[in-house]
Amino acid sequence: MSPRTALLALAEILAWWAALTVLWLVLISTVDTLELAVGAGAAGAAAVAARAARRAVSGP
Amino acid sequence: MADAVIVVALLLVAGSATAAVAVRDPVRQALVLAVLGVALAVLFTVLQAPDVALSQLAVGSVLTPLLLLLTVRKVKRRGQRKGREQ
Amino acid sequence: MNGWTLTAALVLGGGVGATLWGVATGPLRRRVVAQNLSTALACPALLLLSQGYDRPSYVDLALVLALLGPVGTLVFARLLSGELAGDPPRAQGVTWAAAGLGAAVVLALCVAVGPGRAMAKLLVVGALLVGGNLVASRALSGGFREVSRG
Amino acid sequence: MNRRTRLWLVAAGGGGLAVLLVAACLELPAFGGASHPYGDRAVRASLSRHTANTIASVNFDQRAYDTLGEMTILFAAVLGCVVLLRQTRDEHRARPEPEEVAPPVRRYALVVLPVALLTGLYVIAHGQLSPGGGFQGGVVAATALHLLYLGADYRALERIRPVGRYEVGDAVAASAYVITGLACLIGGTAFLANTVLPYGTFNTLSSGGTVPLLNAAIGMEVACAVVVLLARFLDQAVEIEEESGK
Repeated sequence: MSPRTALLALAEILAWWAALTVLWLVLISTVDTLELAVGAGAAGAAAVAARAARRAVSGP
Repeated sequence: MADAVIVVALLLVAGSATAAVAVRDPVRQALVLAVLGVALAVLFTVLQAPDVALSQLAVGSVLTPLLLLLTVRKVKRRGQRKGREQ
Repeated sequence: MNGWTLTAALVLGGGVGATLWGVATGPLRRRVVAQNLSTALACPALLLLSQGYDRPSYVDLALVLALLGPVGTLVFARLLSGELAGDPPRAQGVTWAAAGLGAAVVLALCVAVGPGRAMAKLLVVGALLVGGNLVASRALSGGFREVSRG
Repeated sequence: MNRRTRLWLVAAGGGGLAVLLVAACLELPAFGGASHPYGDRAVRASLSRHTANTIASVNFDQRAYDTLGEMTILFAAVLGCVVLLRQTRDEHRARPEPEEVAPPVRRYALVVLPVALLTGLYVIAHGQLSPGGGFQGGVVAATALHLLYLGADYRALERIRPVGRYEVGDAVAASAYVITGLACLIGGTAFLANTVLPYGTFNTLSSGGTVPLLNAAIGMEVACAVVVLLARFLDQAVEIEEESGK
């Protein structure tokens, strides 16, 4: 994996992660530290899944 | 009058459940079953049981139709194969 | 009983009742459209009930239905593509009507709850609902090319 | 036994059942009354343990042992399914053909997949606070992965779904439930008794003692079980073919 593709992959995952973390903040009713940590973790997992799904459909 | 929405939900469940029994073809039955799932979820909601309604939505909207239609597809493929060989 | 639950009862009785009739009778192309509409109408009803009972956590039900309802229609569109290819469903009018009803309900609820996180959640549900049902309707009318298996 | 006798037998049995049901329904308490002996006690117990969603408290605290049984039923059902729907010696795998999907449908699947997965995780994590819990969230999360089959084709789904790992995950999650129960037995008073962990602040993610942990275990178990179950059904419907001539 060249640095360029690695950077692109990181950018794709980060973009999904940011969007999904915002979605988590919309879904929950009260914000506290633990809630943020769990949300960031769940959004990270979903972001990795989003990239894997995109690659599975349309190639790397 | 206060329970109008409960009566409507009960009637929907009774109607869709009867239709699910009356329809004979499994594919069409799966369609009616999907609507029955939604009606049941609404009934559970109006009876203030949202946890059960959520279970019903999760299972009834995708999982049950998918399992049924995959089974129908398998059975049909086997039938086609048998038909070709005879 | 307040205006919200009364409207929900009307949507359920009129809308979902009609789709029940559509799904139980007629040709296959009408039945799949009716199945899609049943989730498109039940989801606004659940939102109205959530507001009527004054229970914001009930919005989760509508959220799950807005996500999974169109996916359920995709199941039918995908696995019945062979049967539907010869006789594709045409239901632009009712689909857009249901989408309009969903959007109207979401907007009315947004006005009722006022700006805030709850309103953003309602808008997310509304976007998923309307977008999902339009895509599911598109999938029914020729979203999948007929293949022997796959 | 001829047809006529069988019909009479069914009519007699059905009639008897109907009479008993009607008799039982006449004795039921009226619909929507104000007296809820079980509900009042369940709510009191759940509030004393800082669990906002009483249903989660009933499922994972007051009657956690029942839930262990239900989880075992699902586990056994999926195990039986895996054994029954395996590829037998007279069957072979045909490569699934790619499917042509309309671009809007494919884009929808790719966007909704992570959103549905996140919603599933949200429902699992907030099981003790709002409606939902491990079972509902697990099913939603597992369904999310199958959007790849619906919006693309089976080969795309197979690329992101190593079934073996989900089988391991299923077993690990089931054991995690039992291990939590044993930890309660060792550190507290009884098997699955919610007395080990602090109950936390009411209506936050960490409230309810062991309820969130058991919820997470059930969520993982159900998600993995549904994925494995659907994998067996999809294999049979899409890939596995009987050898010709059999």
